[in-house]
Order: sequence, then structure tokens, then C-alpha cells
Amino acid sequence: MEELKKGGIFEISDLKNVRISIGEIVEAGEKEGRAGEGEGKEREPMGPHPMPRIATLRDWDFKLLNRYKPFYAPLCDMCCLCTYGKCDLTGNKKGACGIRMDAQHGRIVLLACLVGCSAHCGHGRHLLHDMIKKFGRDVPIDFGPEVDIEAPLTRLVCGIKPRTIGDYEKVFNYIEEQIVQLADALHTGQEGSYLDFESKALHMGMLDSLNKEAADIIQIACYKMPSGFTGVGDGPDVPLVDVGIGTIETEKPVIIVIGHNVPPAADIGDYLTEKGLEEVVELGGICCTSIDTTRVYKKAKIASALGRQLRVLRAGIADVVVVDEQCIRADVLELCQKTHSPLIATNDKAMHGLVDRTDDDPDKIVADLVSERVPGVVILEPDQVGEVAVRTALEMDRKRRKLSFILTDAEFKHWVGECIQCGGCTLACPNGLRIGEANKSAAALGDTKPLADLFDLCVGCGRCEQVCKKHIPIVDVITKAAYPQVKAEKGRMRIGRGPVWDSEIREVGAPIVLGTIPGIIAPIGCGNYPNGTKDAWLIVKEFAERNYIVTLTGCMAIDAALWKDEDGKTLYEQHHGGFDAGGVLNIGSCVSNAHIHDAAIKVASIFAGRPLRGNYEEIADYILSRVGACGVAWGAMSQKAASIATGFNRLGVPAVVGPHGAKYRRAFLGRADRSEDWRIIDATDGSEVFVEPGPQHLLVACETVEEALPMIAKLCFRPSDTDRGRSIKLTHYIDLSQKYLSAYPPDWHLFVRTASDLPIAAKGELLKKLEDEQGWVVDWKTKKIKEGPIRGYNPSFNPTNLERLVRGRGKGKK
Amino acid sequence: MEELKKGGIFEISDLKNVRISIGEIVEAGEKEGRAGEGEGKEREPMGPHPMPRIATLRDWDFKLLNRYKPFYAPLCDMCCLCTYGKCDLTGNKKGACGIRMDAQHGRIVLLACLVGCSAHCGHGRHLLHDMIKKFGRDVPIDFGPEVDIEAPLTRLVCGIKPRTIGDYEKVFNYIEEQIVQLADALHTGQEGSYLDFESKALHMGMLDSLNKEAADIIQIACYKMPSGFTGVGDGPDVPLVDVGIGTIETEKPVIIVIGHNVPPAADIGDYLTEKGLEEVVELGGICCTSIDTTRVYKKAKIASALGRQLRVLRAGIADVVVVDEQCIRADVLELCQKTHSPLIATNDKAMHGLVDRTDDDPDKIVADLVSERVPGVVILEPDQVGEVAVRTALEMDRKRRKLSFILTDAEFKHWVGECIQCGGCTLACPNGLRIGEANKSAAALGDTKPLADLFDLCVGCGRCEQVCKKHIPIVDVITKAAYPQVKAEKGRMRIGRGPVWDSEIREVGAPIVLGTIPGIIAPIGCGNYPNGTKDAWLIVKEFAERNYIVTLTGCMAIDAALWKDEDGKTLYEQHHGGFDAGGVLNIGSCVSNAHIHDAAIKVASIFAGRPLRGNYEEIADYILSRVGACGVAWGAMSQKAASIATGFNRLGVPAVVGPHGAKYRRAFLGRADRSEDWRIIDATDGSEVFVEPGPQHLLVACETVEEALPMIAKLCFRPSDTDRGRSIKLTHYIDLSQKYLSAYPPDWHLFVRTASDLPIAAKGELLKKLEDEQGWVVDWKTKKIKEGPIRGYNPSFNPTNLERLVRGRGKGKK
Amino acid sequence: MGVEIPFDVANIPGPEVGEVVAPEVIGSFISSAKRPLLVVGSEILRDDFFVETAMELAKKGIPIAATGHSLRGFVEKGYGEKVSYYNLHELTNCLRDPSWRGLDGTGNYDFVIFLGIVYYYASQMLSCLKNFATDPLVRAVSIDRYYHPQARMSFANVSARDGEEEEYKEMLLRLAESIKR
Amino acid sequence: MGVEIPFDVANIPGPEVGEVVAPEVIGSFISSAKRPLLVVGSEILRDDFFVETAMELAKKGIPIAATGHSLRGFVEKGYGEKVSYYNLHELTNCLRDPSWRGLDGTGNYDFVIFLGIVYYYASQMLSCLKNFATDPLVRAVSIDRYYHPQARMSFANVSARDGEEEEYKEMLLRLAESIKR
Repeated sequence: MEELKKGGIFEISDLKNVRISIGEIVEAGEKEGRAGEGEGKEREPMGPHPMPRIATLRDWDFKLLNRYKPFYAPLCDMCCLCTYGKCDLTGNKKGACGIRMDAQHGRIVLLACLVGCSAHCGHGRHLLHDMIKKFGRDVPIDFGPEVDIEAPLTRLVCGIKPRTIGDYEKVFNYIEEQIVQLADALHTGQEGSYLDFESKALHMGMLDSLNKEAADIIQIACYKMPSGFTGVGDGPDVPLVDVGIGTIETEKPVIIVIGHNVPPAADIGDYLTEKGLEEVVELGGICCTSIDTTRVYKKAKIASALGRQLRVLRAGIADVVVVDEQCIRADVLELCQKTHSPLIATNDKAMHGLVDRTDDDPDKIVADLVSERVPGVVILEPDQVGEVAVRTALEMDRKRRKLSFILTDAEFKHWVGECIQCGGCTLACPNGLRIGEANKSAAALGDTKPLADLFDLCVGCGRCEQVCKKHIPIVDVITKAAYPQVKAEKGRMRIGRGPVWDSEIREVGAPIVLGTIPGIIAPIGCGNYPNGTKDAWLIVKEFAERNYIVTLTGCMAIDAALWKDEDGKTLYEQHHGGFDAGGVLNIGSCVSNAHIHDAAIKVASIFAGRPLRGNYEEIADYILSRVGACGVAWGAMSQKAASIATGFNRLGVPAVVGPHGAKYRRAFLGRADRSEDWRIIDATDGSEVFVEPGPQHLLVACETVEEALPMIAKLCFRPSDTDRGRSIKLTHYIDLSQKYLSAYPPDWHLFVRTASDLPIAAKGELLKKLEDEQGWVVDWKTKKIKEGPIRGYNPSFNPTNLERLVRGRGKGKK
Repeated sequence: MEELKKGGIFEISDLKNVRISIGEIVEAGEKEGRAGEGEGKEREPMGPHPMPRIATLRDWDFKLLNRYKPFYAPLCDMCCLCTYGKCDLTGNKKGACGIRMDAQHGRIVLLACLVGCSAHCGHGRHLLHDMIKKFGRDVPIDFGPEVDIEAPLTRLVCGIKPRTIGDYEKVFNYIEEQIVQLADALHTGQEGSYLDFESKALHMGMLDSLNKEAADIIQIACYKMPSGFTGVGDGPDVPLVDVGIGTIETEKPVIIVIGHNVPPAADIGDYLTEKGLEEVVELGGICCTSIDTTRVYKKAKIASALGRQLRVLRAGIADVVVVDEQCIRADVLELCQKTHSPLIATNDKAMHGLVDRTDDDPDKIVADLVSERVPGVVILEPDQVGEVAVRTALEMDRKRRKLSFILTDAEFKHWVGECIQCGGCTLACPNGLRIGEANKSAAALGDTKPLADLFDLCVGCGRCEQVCKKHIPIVDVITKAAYPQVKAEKGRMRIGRGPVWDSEIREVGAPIVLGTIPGIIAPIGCGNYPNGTKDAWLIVKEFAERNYIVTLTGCMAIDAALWKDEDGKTLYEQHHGGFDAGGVLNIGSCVSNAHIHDAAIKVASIFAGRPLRGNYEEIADYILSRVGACGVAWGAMSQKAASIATGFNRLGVPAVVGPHGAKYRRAFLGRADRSEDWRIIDATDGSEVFVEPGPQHLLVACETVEEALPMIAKLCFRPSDTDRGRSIKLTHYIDLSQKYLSAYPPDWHLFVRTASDLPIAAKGELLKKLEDEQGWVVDWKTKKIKEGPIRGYNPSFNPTNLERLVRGRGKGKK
Repeated sequence: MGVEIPFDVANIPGPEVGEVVAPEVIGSFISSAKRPLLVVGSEILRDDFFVETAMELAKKGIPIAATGHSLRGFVEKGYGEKVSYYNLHELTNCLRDPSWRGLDGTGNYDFVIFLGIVYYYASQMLSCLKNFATDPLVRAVSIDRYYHPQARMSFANVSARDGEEEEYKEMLLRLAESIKR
Repeated sequence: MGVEIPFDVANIPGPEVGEVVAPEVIGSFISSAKRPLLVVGSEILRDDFFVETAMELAKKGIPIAATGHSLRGFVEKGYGEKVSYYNLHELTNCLRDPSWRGLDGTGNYDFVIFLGIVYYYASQMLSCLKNFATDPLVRAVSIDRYYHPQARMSFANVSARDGEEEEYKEMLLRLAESIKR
């Protein structure tokens, strides 16, 4: 007992016949944060909502849902989830279980978010298992001197400061429990109110943001990916990497990795390094696994984002394809078989019916793959993948060298000639592309440009081929026509930098909240662009050039890297990589976009000193009113994108999606014409203030990129903007509208509180417009506005939606 | 340290400044089972697959899937799960992500199982939280002298023997992790093979079975529900309870509880008992909560199963409605408002947009409800529900006494006269009921019998009313016509008995495996019967009278109790309640049906001595080949039913569903005509044997109950049947076929191995038929079969599908 | 897309839905089918007429698979030996397999006619055949009094109108008459 | 159910799909509508003709909401002041609210005409109106060159055929001509 009292390490696992009753197991990470037990200045007391459950943050959700009322656009009028059905819910009718169309759509949104959130959680948990197995539970979470607040979402949601990756076990326990509770609510006969379904979807979104942070932190910690160390190659200065099909050196043996979970690819990199094969074998990737591979293996390349996956596989450039999980073509095995590319499935979520060869002798596996006795294998142990993949690639390269999968000129001519312009492909194409017309040009006039032009407009789904009566390999035909440009597709991007530095936040916190940095723009997610990948580039370019901070992740980060200016430079080369005005940051893969949440949270925490631990509601309220951030998921396609956007929304960050995003069925739209929706509290004195609609929406789709650009700028307005900040935001909003819509935005006046909110250069003109068009009263002598605005400008305005935050009111109140 | 070495309880939670590094936390339940550490004879070594992950039991799944190939019947030809879509998959085309119709349907099945499994897991975990809060972690799991193996599935799947309810935390941690891993696989771009989706669905089903066991064990332990104590009122001798709308004494204040999670209802029972109001207030219920309420509160009644929920609510008999979770009408709030029945929502999965009043002053809540200032409230703390519900019911009873919600004669006449026989209701009705014709009879001829006859055929969904152009309250019209029979609907059933006793298993293990008890028939689950609830009664009756063991749970247990024989006796009154030939057992609510799995597992474990711990594959293999059990989900409707059936299937138990079950989209059908599918191993010597198709299917739908009865009998054949057992099974199979199909079953000969397999009474006739119709060679002198059968009868045949179980081969091999 | 409302109004499967045709059209397809099969369900038992119609078709050389408990109707007419009992799920599972040997051991069918089967069960099985029995093509049609979008061809709904039964019976008679085999 | 294939072939919403009608039918509905609204999208910019047609309709007293970046086309024709920019999501959200005061502050619309909007986005918004703008009824129709099942009424697909653009333009001219207001 003496020993115990003195402290120190005390191993009791060897004792037998001893029963120790432990009142509660207090782990390191948890203990120090207990209210009143602070061990130092940085220890925060626990906030009101650690590890919130379904109902905990429902009041916050209902506040959001009251202002941004769910808008539903059914993609299907029927429900087929139980065998009472199908039920026809057209016109908001009730189904057999009593559910109406609106609640059913809340349910479908919850389902989408469930699948998306589960994908990240499943991935994160899987990664954690593998990393603990490989490195142990005690890998420290230490991101260097520049990142003190290593896990803002973990602290915010769970109230935990994770010290080692092992601490994430309880985070995942919490998330998994909550996911299942929410999945329960999908069952027939649960909610009848769409509001409660949406509150649950928001809860799911929040969990998803936490998932992503957890997953990225674990991999950063274990693989020592870039984070907050100030050496060269970290943070703002991460190196550039090649992007594009044209950058893959196909004369070498080529391994293509696809998916989201990096350990198998990392093992390939390790094996190549160990064997000195870095220059011999080409390791390229598609989707997030490729981004993460570049964070662990310097020679890795990014072949493409999701939208070109089918075409990369069809082109047969891979001597081996290694898939892990998510966003893999479901027909990957069939595609690989056609190009004699052996497939290695490395994850139990996507085994494609292949035989599990984990722990089998690598010699045998390689022999089976190279002989094509089997089209592929499952290897579930990441550390067994590298050897098999590399050795197979080396051998297959020899076998496959003489094969080509690009159409010959004769084949191309044959196929375009086969086309009868029946239009079936157009009706099957998600974007309604006029393929028949292009074929006709090629066949009749020998003009292949219309076909080549389709290459970038095509989202690479292959549905056209499924309906072609002439069995034309349409995807291959387009690739052939575009082959010169495909080969030339050589972009550059920064590798994923991971967390935004605390020091950066300290620099930009004030300008962001004051509005003088007009916004943080976060283009993220999938790639089914309505009008080609160039849209992604344009969005980044416009905002980076206007001194917004542009933070990218995932496919959009890749696609934006494909395009160059006249000098042949990509945006990543033109712009700095720091979290500051004009920066273009590749944050990383999809899971890395948690760091964008984290940046917003750190503004509240580091700049504004708001407490973090278990304090989600207050921080979200802060962000909604003060941090001019806007997500852009221009090609949003998957269930993950649905949950990601919903997670941003709960935290008070709006998002703009492309027109396909309308098929997510739900938007969160504010109504500028309903002043009662924009009542907010001034925390200084508890008074109610009616404010301008900022941000006007939480989730909205735009038809074209031209429309999206001013919309994104608009969604950066916040009630807290200073007049100087507001005038900058207004400048860009008006300018983008004039540039792309050829007109003033119809609602710009709503954001004017005082004359000093107006852009200085156009102040007179704008005042005149306010007087003429809006009937405002202007004192022309002082150039001041006397009547008109929704409210005046009050520099000490302290906006909140939470009664309890009014000064002098009980902090403890829920 | 001395103290420690001596053992005993040692509290260390008070020590400060001490860091104890614990190599591993070994909890009581876990330790004793570690291989080689057994502390006594009953301690088993750990089996090969404790806490299996997705890929662990995939080999077993593929064995099942190879014999019982998934059969898909799409309910919709499109996929709308991502915004690439909708995609048209008609004709097994590929969608934009590359998925084909078959894999997409595997995915949809996995989704259904996910939702079902999550419902049970969400419920179980929620229950565990509430019970730990109320009773502490240390409630012992002690089910008395008759139930030693208290948690067969927990031991089988997890390798854990749970000592207290707290031990279930790690079980739920395991399940939740696995559910999320499986949900991950639903994301766009995961599996491309329907086989892998189905393997995952089977994994989900297994987890679901474990969920159910966990939930029921926790509630049995905490509420001391019937289990294995030998006093009066336990096990086979549980008391009878009233069932039916007619049994609710509407002149008293009536509380109706709906759902699946009993704590709020239990609290109502406690409050009534405590206040001496048991005779004053009527506590009735719908669905599983009602079954479980009767297990904790003696005076509770069962108003109805799911199919009559709408009608019970419409009838307005409830002075208060209390809902918890699952199978609640989504429009319950709207329905309650119409009948002035305040609604109390007690679960965060179903809050119906109501304000959360947990921890609020009961006086205020009651006042708000009684004044109808609010239509309902949320109270998430079960122990706060009783007082509010009872006090509100007492007050509402006074207010509501003069209200009636049954149509008056004049109203009835008006509405039937309104009908224009447009047929819209028929097209909207899940069962295509001819409501217009019945209205016409009532209106034109004054004959209300056709309408009254619809009462039981109707599944109570209300879709007809959604389309009626004349706004006829069709459900009310039918109820009015049937009112005399509704009032007379007074059945009796046993309260849920929970686990089957080990002593019972010891008695019947041999006859079940030998086949002399011809089968265990398990009618379970939802109530959208194709032809009325009487089907449920008929199924139970036929098999109970034939000395099968009939084990019921859930809605089917309730519906079967509504019908009586000529003497006015229900099946529960006619038959004993023991797990023995001819028994009719109400096992309990939906979660209780885990005890049916458990009975089969205990046959393998107690009778056959097969090891349990972490040994799922071997036990399932045993059950598939030897335990003649068959589930019947005649009205299967929900996602839970999908996962329940799939869980039975993985364990080797087949299930028959009603015709609506075809809308689950997937069946598991064996092919009797493909002999290669029926290769099995004789574990005695490792030889391969081609056997008769037993059981022929794992999941099959029948069009009518007449077809289902012989099918159920057929699915009880097992390769291990002795000749005596086989002859008994054959007797019933042939007899049921003759009785209901008027003919011999076309395949009865497949199940004949030897003359002694034939029913003795008809042996000559059957031998003749074999000779005449099948061309078999019969030695008429000895009355033996010389040629013909698939195989001969070998009493020492030791069937298995697992190579590793062949005697002398390595047990350790995967 | 068809122009008729599915008998189960929400039974809209997708872009490909069955054509509504006159009895004679199906009759002519049956006439030219290589191996037609009539699949009957329990609803035929509601009137002797339907059992007799099925027997009529059988006499034209169309084998009958009796699903549900429809067999009973044939047995009562002394025709039980001529029809084969099958569970509909089992039968459909066989029909989607090109290597199935059929009721007579000589092979699968190319034209399958559904009659008297519970609507939604029939619909699901028609869906299976439409989606998966495509190589070689098994055409499955319905001659029930319901419009079946999942069938390749179907009668229109005749169930919701007055005098339906007579109209429907007449359609079946016209069908039987139009079959030349 | 309609008889035309949705322009996006899998865009089958359910039992209720829009009728394919001639331009004159829509014209007569517009003529008798109390408060019609023309909603145009960015696809009108592909040809001046469409902008001019919209202006033609506007001259008949139909207000224009310009969504996407279609406004640009009107501005170029000096007509920018007469049309109102709206985001389509925002606009549809307003249209489903009976209390919305409309572009002119005097109330919501009863007949909404979609022209030149990206197909799938338009389809979703038409779906919202079909399902939720029912009391009072807001009839939303499409006069695009696509068949829109989610609309109450729609032109047939004219996009997949030769000479489509000319045919389509003629349909719009017929429509404009048939409107009497």
C-alpha cells in the first residue's frame, strides 16, 4: 500500500486470486478534464454536453430547423422499406405505417447520413484496429509545436483530450452506440415528424465530423503525416505531387490503389522503399487513398479522382489494382479481368466474392494471380499486401507489356460508324450528354473534337454503354478521341497538410470574425460535376484571387489540380498553402476535412476564448453567427457527402452543392422575406435583434457555377461582420454577381446596415441605388443612411441564438 | 501488497497521485473462460471464433449460399441511393457506380437487416442504460435452477458467460462495432458481389439474434420476469392473460402502451400498484410492449397486435397513449389528437416533434396535457412516466367519458351511401380488398356482413382512406360494421415465459434430433396476414395437435390467441406450455424469440455435448443438419422480421413467410433437382454423401396457409433423422399435403431412404407408389427397398458441412 | 411505360413496364411459343370456371404448374395427375435457370403465363423473371384480372368495375380460343 | 402513367406522372391561369431565341423568375430590369408556401412554367411542387425539350431526334401564340 500511495507504475496483471473492485476506471485523458480537478491552466472544466445523445442537442437543432426549414424534393414518390408497401405517398399522402412524404424524406435523409457516417466510422475503427496492432495503443497524438489543440472536435463533442491513439477506442464506442441508436430510428414505426428525423440527421452529421477527425488524427499520428512540426514540408509548405492520368509512367510496372483506407497502400510504399524499387515501380491511386498515399510515400502519384476511375481501369494501365474501401467501382473485378489486371481486395467491406488468402504464402498468391488462375484475392492484413502487390506488378508488367486497351484507329472508326443516333445513351447519361451527335461528327465528318470535348463533361459512370443497342464501348470511344489531352493531363497539387496550425488561427481569427478576410471556402467531396471538372478549378481560382482562404479535400482537391493558367501553373503553384488570405490548401482526403471544422472551432476557441470541452452548442452558435465559412460540394454524389454536409450544417457552416445535389432530396433554406426567422439575441443585454439573413441558407443547390460563385460569397455574410468586413464581403458579392450574372444581386441591400458597410469605391453609386430602388433615406451631406436598413450597425453587437449565453444569465441552464 | 496477495476486495478509487498501469483489465465474466484457465468442470475452453468479425464466418456463409442460392425479386428496378442516380438496373444492368441488380438487391437486403438489427440493438442498449441507472451494473443474471445455460447466444457468439447485466456492455460494444462495419459496406462503391452482401446480411442476422437475447436477458434479470425458477407461474406454467380489444374495460380510465421497450410501462404498473389503483385504471397495450408488460404487471392486458393499432387508436378507448419505440403508427400524434388522447413519447427514437419535458414538474405536465394545451410530451426518463400517465388518465377519463369515436348508425349509413365504387380503395389496399362491393351491400341491401367480414382481413394500414375521393373513413366504417365481433374479441394467452429450461432440453433433445418429435415450429413476428389473423391460429393448431413443439413470440403469439375452438378455448388453454411434444409456448416479445435460437443451441450443447463458447460455425452446422426447427413469419412485414429471419438462417434454421414476404426481395432456395448441391460430409469417416434436400430451403414464401402447412412440415426434415423420426415427419408431411392440397406431395419420395422411413400404417401403399411412380425396386417379400433412394439409411451417419469436424482431422483448422 | 394503373397502385417498378394487351395477342404469342408454361395460383379456386379454363389450355399442350394450393381444384376435377405442384418461389427460381430441366425433364420454358396468383406475390416473381431470366429470354405474362406492370404483357385491370367477373371470363375464353397449337 | 420515356430514363417517380401535351394545351392553361409564373434556367442561354421567347411570354403578362445564371441573357437584351433573379431552390421553397408574397408582393402563383433548367434539378423542384404545393394547388409544368414526369404537364422529348431544335422552337412559338391574356 505504501508503494501505491507514493505513486508510480504498478503492474498488477500477474497477480492471481486477487479481485480488485475498481469504483471507476479513470484513464489519463479523461481525468484531467474533470470539472474542478484541473491540473493546470490549460485544463478546461467539462462543458454542458459531453458525448451528447440523440435528445441532448435537439434544442439547437430545432433552432436551426426553425430558421432553415427542411425543404424536400422527392426523387421517388413511393416508400418500399417494408412489405406493407410499396406505398404511394404522392401529394404528402400517408403510407401504411402512417408516415407522410415529408417525414419519409426526413427518414431517407437520415438513412443517407447513416450510411455516410458509418462509412467514415467503419473506416476509422478499422484503421484504429490495424494501427494498434502494428504500433500499439500508445502512439502519442503529438502534432508538434504548431498544433496544441490537436483534436478540436474530439474535445468539443466528447470532452476528451486524446493523448494516444488508444484513447480513440472510447470515442468510437461512443460514436458506434449513437449510430446504432439513430439507425434504430429508421425502423418502421418510429418518428412521425420530419423535424425529429432531421434533428437525428444533424446528430449523425456531427458524429460523422468526429469520425473524420478521429480517422485522420490516427493516421497522422501513426504514419507521421504532415501536421504541426515546423520543419520543411509541413503545414503551409507541404510538397507538391503529380496529378493526372498523364503523369503515370505506364512503361513501368504500375500499381493502382483505390479507396479510402491507406494502410495497404502504405505497406506497398514501405515495401518499395525497403526493396529499393521506388524508381522501378509506379504507385498511383484514385480517390482518397491516393491522397493519403502521397502523405506517407513520397513517390506516389495521383492518377485521378473518382470521376475517372472507370476510364483509368479501362485504359488498362494498372498491372495490379489494390482496393480497400468506399468509392470503388462495384464492377472493379469485371473491369480488371478484361485488362488482365489482378485485383487485391484488402478490406472486409469490399471483398467482391474473392477467396480470402490472408496469411497464405505470398509465393502461392503471386503465382495464382500472375497465372490468372484467380482474378484476384482478398488479403485483409495490410502488412501482407505490399509484397504481393509489388511482386505481382513486376511479373504482370512483363506479361502485359504488349497489351493495349486503348481503341485502335480502326476500332474507333468502326464503333463511331455503328452509332445510329438513337439517343438511348443520352437518356441514360446522368448529364444528358449528346453522345450520338458527337459520334455522328466523328463518323460523318471525321471531326473527333465533339467526342473529345465530352471527356471532361463525362462523369465516367458508363451507364451509356448499358443501353447502347449497338454495344458501342462509348467510354472507350470518348477516351480514344480525347487521348492526346488525356496523356497531357498532368497537374500538380500539394499533398494533404492535415490540421490548420494554431498559430495560423491566431493570425487570422480576428480578420475572419471581423470579416476582413471575407471567408473560408471549402470545396470538398465527390466528382460528378454538372459541367466538367473545370468548375472546380474556377471556384478555387475566384475565391483565392479575392483573398478568401480556400481549403480543399478529396476529389475536388484533385480535380482542381488538373487545370492550369496560361503560364502552365496550377492553382496550388500560384497560391501559397497557408491558412491565410489567398491560400489554396489541400487539407487532405475526405476524412481530413474535419480539419476545416476544426479551423472554425479553433477560431472560436483560440481567437475568441470560448470553452471547448463538451460545449458543442455554444461553439456552433458562435460559428453560425461569426465565422464566414462556406462548404462547396460541387459534385456531391455519395452518402458520405450527405453526412459531411449535414455535419457542417449542425456546426453552423453552410454548404453549396451542384445541381445534382438537389437529388439529395433535402435542402436547408432560409427565407429572407420572413423577418421573423432572423430574430437573434444580443448577448450583451439580452435584447432581440432582427438581423439580415446571414448566412441565408445552410444547404442550397445552384444550377451552374456562374450562379454558385455569388451564392458562395453571399453565404459568407455573418451578423457579426464589422463594417469594414461587411464592405469587403459586399464588394465580392456584388462583383461576382455582376461578373457572372451580369447584374447586381437583387438582395445586396439586405446586407447594408450603414453607409460604412458599402464598398468605398462605389459608395456614392450604391447609396443612389438604395435611395432610388429601395426607397431608403440618405443624408447626402454626411453620406449616411438615415432610414432603410433592417438594423443599424452596432460594433458591440454580440449575436447568439442561445438565451443562456446572455451575460448575467445562468450558464448552467440548458 | 500483502493485502493484495491475500485477495479480497480492494478499493482504489480514492487514491490520488497514483498511476496504475494495468496490463489488461480482466473482468470476472471473461477470465474464467480463457482457454486452459478453467476453474471447474463447466468452464469451456474458448472456441475458434469468439466475437467474429465480417470475414470470420464467411466460409460458413458461402457454404449456405452455395446450397441456398440467393433469389432476388426486385420491388423496384431502380437504385436511388446516390445522386449519380436514379439508375435503371432493369435486366441486371449496371448502374453508374458499376453495381448490378443482383448485388444491389443484396445491398438492399443488408440495409433491411441493418435497420432491423439496429432496432433491437438500439433498444437493448437503451434498456441496459436505463436498467443500470435504476438497478446498478451488478444485477445478477440468475435464472434459477432450471436454466444453467442462461445465455447460449452470448456464449456462442461472444465467448462470454454474463454474470451480471453490466457484462452486456461489452456485448453491445461488440455488436455496435460490427453493425457500423456492416453499414459501412452499404456505401456507394463497396461490394460488387451479391454473395458478399448476403454474407454480411447473415452476419447482421446473427448479431440481431444476439441483440435479442441480450435485451430479453437484461429485462428478465432486472424485472424478475418468468425464467427458470420452479415456483408456480414460471416456465411451462406461466399464467394466462386477457387478449383482445374486447377485454379492455373502457369504463375505467385506460392507458394504452405501444412499442417494444417496457420500462415506461413497467413504471406505470409500479405506480398503479403503489397507489392501489390496479382495479381502478386499465393498463392495456399493443405489440411487444404489451407482452412484456404482462411479464412485469399482473393486471396488464393485451389490446391487440400491430394490425389493429390504427383501429384501437381510432376507437378512442385510450385516455392516455404512451409510446416507446418501434412499430408505432407514424401518425400516432394526429390520431391521438383526434380522440383527445394525450400522447406521452418516452423514447428518443420516436419523439414526434413534441417538447421534451423530462425532469419537469409532473403537476405542470399533467395540467398541460389535461387542458390539451399540448397534444403530448416527451418524457425520456422511464421512472417519470408512471405518475404522469396515470394522473393524466384519471383526469382525461372524466373529460372524455361522454365522447364516442365509433360511428353512429346514421353516420355509418351516410358514409356507405357515399361510396361510388370507384375501386380506388382496392387499388390502394395492400391486400386488394373489395371494399366498394362491401359498401354497396351495406348501402343497397342493408347487409353489413361483407363489411364486417373485412375486419379481420384488413391489416389496418389505412391506405384506403388516403385515396378515397369521397373522404369516407373506411377504417371506421368497417369497425362499425364489425363492432359486435370487435367487442366480443376476448382471447387468452400465456404471458411470455422467456427461456426454455435446460431440463426440458434434456428431455426432448434426443427426440428432436432423432426426429420423433417431428419439429419445433416457431410462429413469430409481424401481422400483415394475407388472409386474416385466423391463419396464425390454424398454423399453431395443426402443428400442436401433431405433437410438434410450437413456440410463439410477438404479434403472431397475440393473434393466435384471438381464436377459439367450439368449446370456447384458445390454443393456449388447450395445450400445455412446456417445451415438449404438443406444447404451445408464448416465449414472449420479439426480443424473446432469441430463446428459440437458444433452445436449438442448447440441443446441440446439452444433448449433444457440443462446445458452445465462440463456436458458432459448428453449432450452426449441427442445427442445420439435425435440429428440425422451422420459423414461420406469416405476416412478416418489418425490417426486424428481415433480420430475425436472416439470423435464424445463419444458425441453420429455415423460415417460411407469407406471400407478402416475397417483397423482402430475397429468398434462400435450395434446388432438389441439383444433387450436387446436397453433398455433405460424414464426420465419422470423412466420406462425402449426397443426401435428400433437408431442409430444402432457408427462406421461402407460400401463397396461402394451405400451402404453407405442408411446406413447414417439409422443412423439418433433417439428414440426421432416424428412420422412426423420418417416418413420423413423413406422415405429417404427406398428411398435411393431402389435407390441404388434396394430393401427395410430389417430392415425398426424396425423403425415403429405406422402407422403415415409411409411415407404418401406409407402408404397403407407399411402397407400391414408389415402385409404380418412381420406378424404385421393391423386394415385396421382405418389404424392403432395393433400389431407388438418393441414399440408404445409415444410423451412424454423422452429417456435417465442415471438413474440420471429421474425426481425426485438426480441430484447430479454420 | 404503360397506360394502366397497377392493381396495387404503388407497384411502379421502373422504366420497363408490361404492355396491356388483348387476350388474342397473348394467344398468338402462346401459339408460337416453343415451350409455354401455365402457372396457376390459389385464386383459381374461387370459381370452377378458372380451373376448367386452365384444363382447356392444358389440352392445347400447355403444361400446368399448380402453385399455392391450386392443385386442389384440379384434383377435384380428376385432373390432379396432369398438373405438377410447385411452390411459386421454387418454380420461379427454376425458371430463371437456363439449365433447369422443366416439369417433363426436357428443358426450360420460353413463355410463362401466370393465372390466379395473389397479386403481389405474382408481381414479385414476374419481376424476378423480367430482371434475371433474360438469357435466353423467358417471357412472363399475366392473364389475371389485374394489370401487372412487372409482366412483359398483361391484361388491364378488370377488377374494379361492375360485371368484372363476366368480362374477365370472356377474356379468358377469347384467349383460349385464339391459341392455335 | 404517361406514355413517354423520361429524358433521364430512370426518372420514374411513381403512380402520378405528368401528361404529355401539345403546346396549345399549356397555352390554354396559361391563358386561364390567375397568376402564372415563368421560371427560366441557364439553358436558355444557348440560343437567343429562348431568351426572346421568354420575353415574348413576359409581354403577355407573365412575370419571369430567372434562375441559374439565365439573368445574363435578359441583361444582354436590355431586359434585365424586368426579370427577377432567384435561385431555383429558393424560388421553389417560396412557391410551396401559400403565404409567399410573390415577385410583386401580391401573392403566390397558381401556374408555374419551367423553361431551360438543367433537367434533373428542374425535375426535383417539380417533384417538390407536385408533392407539397397542393393546398392551394400550384400546377407546375415544363415547356422544355424534355419529358418531365414530375411536372403536371410536359412536352415530349424532342431532344433525341434529328432537327430537334427546329421542332422544339416551333413548339414554343405555337405555345406563345396560343396564349390569350
